[in-house]
Amino acid sequence: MKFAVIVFPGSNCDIDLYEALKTVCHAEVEYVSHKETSLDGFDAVMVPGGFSYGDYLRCGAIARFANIMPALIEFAKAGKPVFGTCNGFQILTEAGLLPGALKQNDSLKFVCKTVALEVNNQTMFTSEYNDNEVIKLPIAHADGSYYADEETLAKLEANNQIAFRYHGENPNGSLHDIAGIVNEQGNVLGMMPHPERAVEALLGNEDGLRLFKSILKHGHQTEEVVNG
Amino acid sequence: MAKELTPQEIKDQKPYLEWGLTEKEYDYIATELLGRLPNYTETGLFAVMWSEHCSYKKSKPVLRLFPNKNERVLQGPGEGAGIVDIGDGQAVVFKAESHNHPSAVEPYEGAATGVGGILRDIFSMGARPIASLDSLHFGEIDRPRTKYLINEVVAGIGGYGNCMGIPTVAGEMTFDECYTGNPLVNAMSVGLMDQKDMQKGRATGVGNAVMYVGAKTGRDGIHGATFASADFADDKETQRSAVQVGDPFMEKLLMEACLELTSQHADWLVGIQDMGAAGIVSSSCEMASKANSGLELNLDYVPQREANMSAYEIMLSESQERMLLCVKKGHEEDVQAIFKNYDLEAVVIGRVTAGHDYVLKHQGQVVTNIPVSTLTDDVLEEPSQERVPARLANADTEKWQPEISDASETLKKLLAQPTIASKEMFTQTYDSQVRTSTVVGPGSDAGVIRIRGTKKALAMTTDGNGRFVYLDPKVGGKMAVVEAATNVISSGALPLAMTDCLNYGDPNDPEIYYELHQSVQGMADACLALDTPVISGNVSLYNENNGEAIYPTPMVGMVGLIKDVNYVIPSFVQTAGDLVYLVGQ
Amino acid sequence: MFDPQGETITDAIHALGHDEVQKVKVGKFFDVTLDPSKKDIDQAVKEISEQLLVNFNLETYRYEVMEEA
Amino acid sequence: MFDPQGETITDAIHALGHDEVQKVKVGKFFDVTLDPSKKDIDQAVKEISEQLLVNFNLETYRYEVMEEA
Ligand SMILES: Nc1ncnc2c1ncn2[C@@H]1O[C@H](COP(=O)(O)OP(=O)(O)O)[C@@H](O)[C@H]1O
Repeated sequence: MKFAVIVFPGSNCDIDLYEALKTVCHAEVEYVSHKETSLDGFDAVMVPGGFSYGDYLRCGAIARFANIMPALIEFAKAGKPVFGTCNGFQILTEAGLLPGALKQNDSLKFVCKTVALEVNNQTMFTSEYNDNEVIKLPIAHADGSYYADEETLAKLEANNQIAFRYHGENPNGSLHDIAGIVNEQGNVLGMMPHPERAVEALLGNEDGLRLFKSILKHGHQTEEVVNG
Repeated sequence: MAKELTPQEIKDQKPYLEWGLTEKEYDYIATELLGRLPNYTETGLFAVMWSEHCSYKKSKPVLRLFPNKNERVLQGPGEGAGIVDIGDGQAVVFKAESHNHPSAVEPYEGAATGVGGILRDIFSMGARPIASLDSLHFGEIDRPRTKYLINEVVAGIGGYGNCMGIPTVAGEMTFDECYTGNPLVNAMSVGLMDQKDMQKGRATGVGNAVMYVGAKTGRDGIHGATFASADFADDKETQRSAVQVGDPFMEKLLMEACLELTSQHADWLVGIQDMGAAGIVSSSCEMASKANSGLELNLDYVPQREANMSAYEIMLSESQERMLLCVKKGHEEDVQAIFKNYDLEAVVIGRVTAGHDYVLKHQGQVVTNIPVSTLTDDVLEEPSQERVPARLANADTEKWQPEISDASETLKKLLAQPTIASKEMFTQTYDSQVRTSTVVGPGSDAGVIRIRGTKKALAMTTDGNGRFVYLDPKVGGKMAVVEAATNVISSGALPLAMTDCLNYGDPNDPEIYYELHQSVQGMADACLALDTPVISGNVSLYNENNGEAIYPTPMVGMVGLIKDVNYVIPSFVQTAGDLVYLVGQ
Repeated sequence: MFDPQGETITDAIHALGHDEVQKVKVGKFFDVTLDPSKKDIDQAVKEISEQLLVNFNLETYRYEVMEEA
Repeated sequence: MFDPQGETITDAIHALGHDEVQKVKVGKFFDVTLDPSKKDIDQAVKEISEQLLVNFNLETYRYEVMEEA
């Protein structure tokens, strides 16, 4: 299974995703520049955190027009896994691949700390967790307050699209304590927390590892189906 | 464009006094160095290059006290940052920089551009920045103005560092009345590189190109360097124009482009230097001076953000996110292609020439033609007077022996001091984890960053205590170094070397010069004893507000090497029942 | 729509004693210079707003046309 | 004044093919509701701008008075 990590001007967690996949999960992974127009040959796409285009205008607003985006949208429409964390989540909402928007944190400040999350294991990105398991992951963002209108929220709830919810403390004012959601088809996940920062005991937390394991497992199952 | 004064008018009206040049210096330049009256642009160049910020004319004798070599030091003071060997062909690069005056005027942008500047110092050496630290000193926390300054400074540091994707992993923050009108904002950056990628800031080889890369030049920050070397008074309109505005997004692109160039195409490159204080003039003439070369620049080619900029303005602008390269003749377009890929401009603005002259052309005219060394080497060092401060001469040390009746009460009071209390509310606005190498983040003795692909890690800290130095300059200076070293050691690291920011008041005051001299002597003694040479640093004098000086506040930034990252020692209590030892005297 | 920034500013203004101020809402302001000979102004504004400047999940917009001095 | 955000947005608009747009500058917009019976409007605006809303190192301001609908 081959992963692409998209690099936009201003991305800075690209290395974190790349290393989590390569050195920890021993997966095949390549950086793909925003200037490219094709994602042929890749089985999953990772949209990293950071400050694409300086977060100017709105986080993720300008990245949406990058050259790679039509290919990314096509990749998602084909049902292949697309994962966005932090700025990646913001880009996926701005691009319309996920509903809603990320607003400035209630505190009006950037916040970097570890928070508790409740996991819904009914997605291809979370199957290696127990259902309703509470895990801890780092967050690091200034604009992570999830917002959507009532109707959208009701739909997310009804379709079981909320993959991660803040547990206990809500660090940014997100509606319904939403930390991460999947699209209706379930193949696009966007989340504010950083699982890629929690994959090694040396750095004090391995709770993010099973997210990557889940994607890898899904990938292998798909390969088995394809190859008979 | 306002009409510029003629050389004769400059001599008569003495506008240079306002730019920080003394009459004695002006006369020396005109009669001894040039043998003619300098024109408007030239006078401006002398004013910034001879400012304390660029020339260290006051502090040089003191800086000579620092030891700056040992078998591990690959590059000591004199370049953008110092470099230390950490084995396996790798090196650690670090430097600290103060941005006190800009932060007092415009705290967000002042702090942000301070971070931006120190990062350029690191990547101009060919190293990738891997961590940032800060050292902040404010007035008492209950004043509204101080709260505003703290929030803005912290937001500026976080805003720039977070966007660059470089974790801020350690630092310090203290509060004392003496910093109310003149807060101290010191930033430190640590970088990692392969020794083979080491770069220098020099321009050699007749015909080689001088290339300008990065953001366009505007009128911001003109005279920032002299402004950093002047006393501070409330409400000076002229200081407003010195405000610099940062664009971390631009710097991120600039950093990636420069690192691609230095790590993959070093053979195209002769030298690289950041444009920091005093912009194009200081970077270009330092590059020429170090290489003993001549330089001819055509300012019409400098990318400009504003219309009708004069030669004086172009040369002195402190617009951020710019670098100067010296590129081998024939590789100009190759370099341009690299920068173009990051949507950045790279423009040839001049060439290295035979001889030693610094020649500037603007709109078809030669606006400057002077020997390079007159700007960089011929600065009149200013002898300083020193005198033991009255408070020390007459101090009654007996009076200050503490009396403790209720130790737990005293402990509680101490813990309630803002200076001692947790700074988490600030440090959690810094991204301390990006690049996923932070083994120990803010809140411990030292930050610890692992080095990927090895078992090694680096421990780093900033420390200083103006109050101790105020009470006993020499002992206080020693203590600053020792505190930094113990912080590094208690994280499991061997201290390698240090950088510093020397924050003091007006050195023309003999008592302040005494504090500077004695505390640096104390620091130097401790460096020798601990074998931690000073490999880079920065001096910030004239930290006064309406004539009141801050405490003498040298900041020490130290980096140590951990051989095996699995043996990092955390600073908090581990398990009930563990034994507690007091080690030392 | 909950506007924490606007509320924080309103509180700060009240703390300064300005009880004449009832409410402050914060938004963005774009000063766009364009060449009306190349495209109809209203059309241009509509397009750049919808494509880029405004996120309709969170924001609305209005605009005013001014002649350059 | 240097406005890196405005420059980045201008570039993005050009990349979308809007060559009719020459320049975009970005600023803040405050919608302030106040009670004119408590303080003269111009006086109030001047005071809150100078005390809080505007950073004169980097910004200038202008305002418009509108009757509430
Ligand atoms: N207090 C100090 N201790 C050690 N080195 C210093 C000190 N102050 C300045 N230096 C060194 O002098 C050189 C010039 O410093 P500076 O003008 O601040 O550099 P830059 O222009 O890169 O900011 C640098 O190599 C710096 O490390």
